[in-house]
Amino acid sequence: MSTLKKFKNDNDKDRYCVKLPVFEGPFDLLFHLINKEEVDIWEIPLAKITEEYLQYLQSMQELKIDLAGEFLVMAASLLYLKSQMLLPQHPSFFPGEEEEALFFGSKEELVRCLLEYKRFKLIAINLKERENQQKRIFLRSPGLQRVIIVNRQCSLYPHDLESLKHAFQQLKKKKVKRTEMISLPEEMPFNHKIRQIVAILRKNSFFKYFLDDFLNKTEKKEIVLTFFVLLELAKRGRVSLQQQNIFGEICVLTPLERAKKL
Amino acid sequence: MEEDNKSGQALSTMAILEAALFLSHEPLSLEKLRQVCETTPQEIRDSLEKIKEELEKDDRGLVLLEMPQGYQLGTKPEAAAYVEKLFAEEEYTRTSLSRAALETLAIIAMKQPVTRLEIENIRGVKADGVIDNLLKKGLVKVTGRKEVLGRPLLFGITEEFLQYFGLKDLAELEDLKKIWLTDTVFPEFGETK
Amino acid sequence: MEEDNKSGQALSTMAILEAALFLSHEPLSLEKLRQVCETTPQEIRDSLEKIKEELEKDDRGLVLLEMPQGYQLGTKPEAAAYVEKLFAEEEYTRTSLSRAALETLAIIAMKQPVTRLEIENIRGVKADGVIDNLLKKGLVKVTGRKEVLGRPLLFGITEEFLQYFGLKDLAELEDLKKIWLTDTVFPEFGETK
Repeated sequence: MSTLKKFKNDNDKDRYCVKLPVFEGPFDLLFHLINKEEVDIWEIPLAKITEEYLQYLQSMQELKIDLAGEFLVMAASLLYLKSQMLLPQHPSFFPGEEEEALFFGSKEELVRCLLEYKRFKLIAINLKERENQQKRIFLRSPGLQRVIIVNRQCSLYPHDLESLKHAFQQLKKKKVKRTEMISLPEEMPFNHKIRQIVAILRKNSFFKYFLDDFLNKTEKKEIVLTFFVLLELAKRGRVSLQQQNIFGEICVLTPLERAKKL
Repeated sequence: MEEDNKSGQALSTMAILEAALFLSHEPLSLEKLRQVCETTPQEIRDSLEKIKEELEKDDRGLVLLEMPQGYQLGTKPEAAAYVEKLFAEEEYTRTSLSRAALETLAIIAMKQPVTRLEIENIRGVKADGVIDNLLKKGLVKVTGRKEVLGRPLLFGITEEFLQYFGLKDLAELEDLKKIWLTDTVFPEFGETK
Repeated sequence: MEEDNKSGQALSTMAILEAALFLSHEPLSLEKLRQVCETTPQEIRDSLEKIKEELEKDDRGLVLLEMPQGYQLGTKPEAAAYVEKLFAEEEYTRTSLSRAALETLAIIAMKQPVTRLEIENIRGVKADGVIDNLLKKGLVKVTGRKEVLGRPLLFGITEEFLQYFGLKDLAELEDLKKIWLTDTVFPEFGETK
């Protein structure tokens, strides 16, 4: 599939690659040629292989494929070996310098290089197989959902559902009572209420109350009255009202020294 | 897709389902699972049932969750205290919803679609902050505008709302609504702090 | 940590391990698993072994991967063709390494630490481009410099190399070296393109 896609939008070079075997360098090509001969690596018919190698290079050039310099170095190396074998009595006309530019200086060296290359190729094949296998194993990707999964599984949510149910119930109550009009008596027993609350504040040694402590009454009038009294006390500086955060609890604080004075 | 890929021995539907549910970070619908497994909805359902049974065993640490959008694997609630250690504090410590948020949610769930003003009228306090927060949390969404003066936004609950409260579907939410109708004595609302 | 959290019936180590491995998207070390499960390394190892066995059953779709950094769950290779459908094509199409890259990696893995020139001498071609690419992919790293003329860089493989090829540890890599010693007929290298 991927080959097809490539074929469509790539240039000539890649199209030729589809037709011709691709070689990963001169050793790769050489190996391919030796393999075709089905001979033991030690018995390479050097003359024949060299000829085939050169033929291949030629066909590549005809197809106007840029050849990496290494392929030419290999050609030179092979030709050098061939010449050496034709003139065995002259091991080297240009000892040293010439050989350094080549891949190998003797047939033994060539075989050694090929064997070493072959081993790495085998390991590369093994790695390829492993890669194929690994690619078919899918792992979980890091996902944002992860945290939610954990949380949802925590024992927290039934609690939340309970809370929601309570919220329903509470709202139901609120809903019914909300629109009710409360009429207060013209004469509010204000002073009586103040004394009552001051008495509570005095009696206890606490200096912090919650508004709910006072408003925890059944009668609506009572609640309104208490609320007004607390506001009055706050105005007079007898208590201070504090709310830490929006919708938070409202605290009724009595400064210690003032509490005594009351 | 690629038929040639399916080499090797065939896996059972149960195995494929496990693999698919394992990989997915979101619920998979029956239809999606059917596409993945290339089998009948009936076999999917049967296999899911078997998986569910298998997961009940003591040696398994997962549960199969049935959610409005489909099926998803999660860890057993009993494992929470252990697996929490895998995550950095701030990642898993979840703040419970505030009382204000719960009340607002309750109103939206019961009366959806509902405007901000309607919520405020019931709760008797401003609701903008709370609603913003719920929108951010994804528990609530804008469903449209009410065709009255000012065209106020209408709010409704999301699928995540159901998921968050462990509700399987809207039918389960309807059950909750019955609380609205029952006339039980109002129990003191537990402090969330 | 928080003792009070661990309410409910106790889960088996196997179950906790499954939950932990399910949640993690990276390998978990034995030490990490020990912390999570609050038990001995031996029991962790035994339980992991049992999980591995269980996963071999036909009705299971997962595998337990042993990686240099620890343990991780993955889907069975046979499930690949099915679960692929869960992802958009571009998401799962992982490009394979080129033959050049594989050959270079083979040399680096076998002969590390090794210089670029040594690699080039074996393959008979320039290696800079390939090595750069492997460095970028994190499969190869610079391990130092060879104390010869020019002080060339030395290259070695990374933990990601082991993970990429599904090798548990360096010992498994050593097993690969045995290919050096066998003298099988050279098999034709399959076309990668």
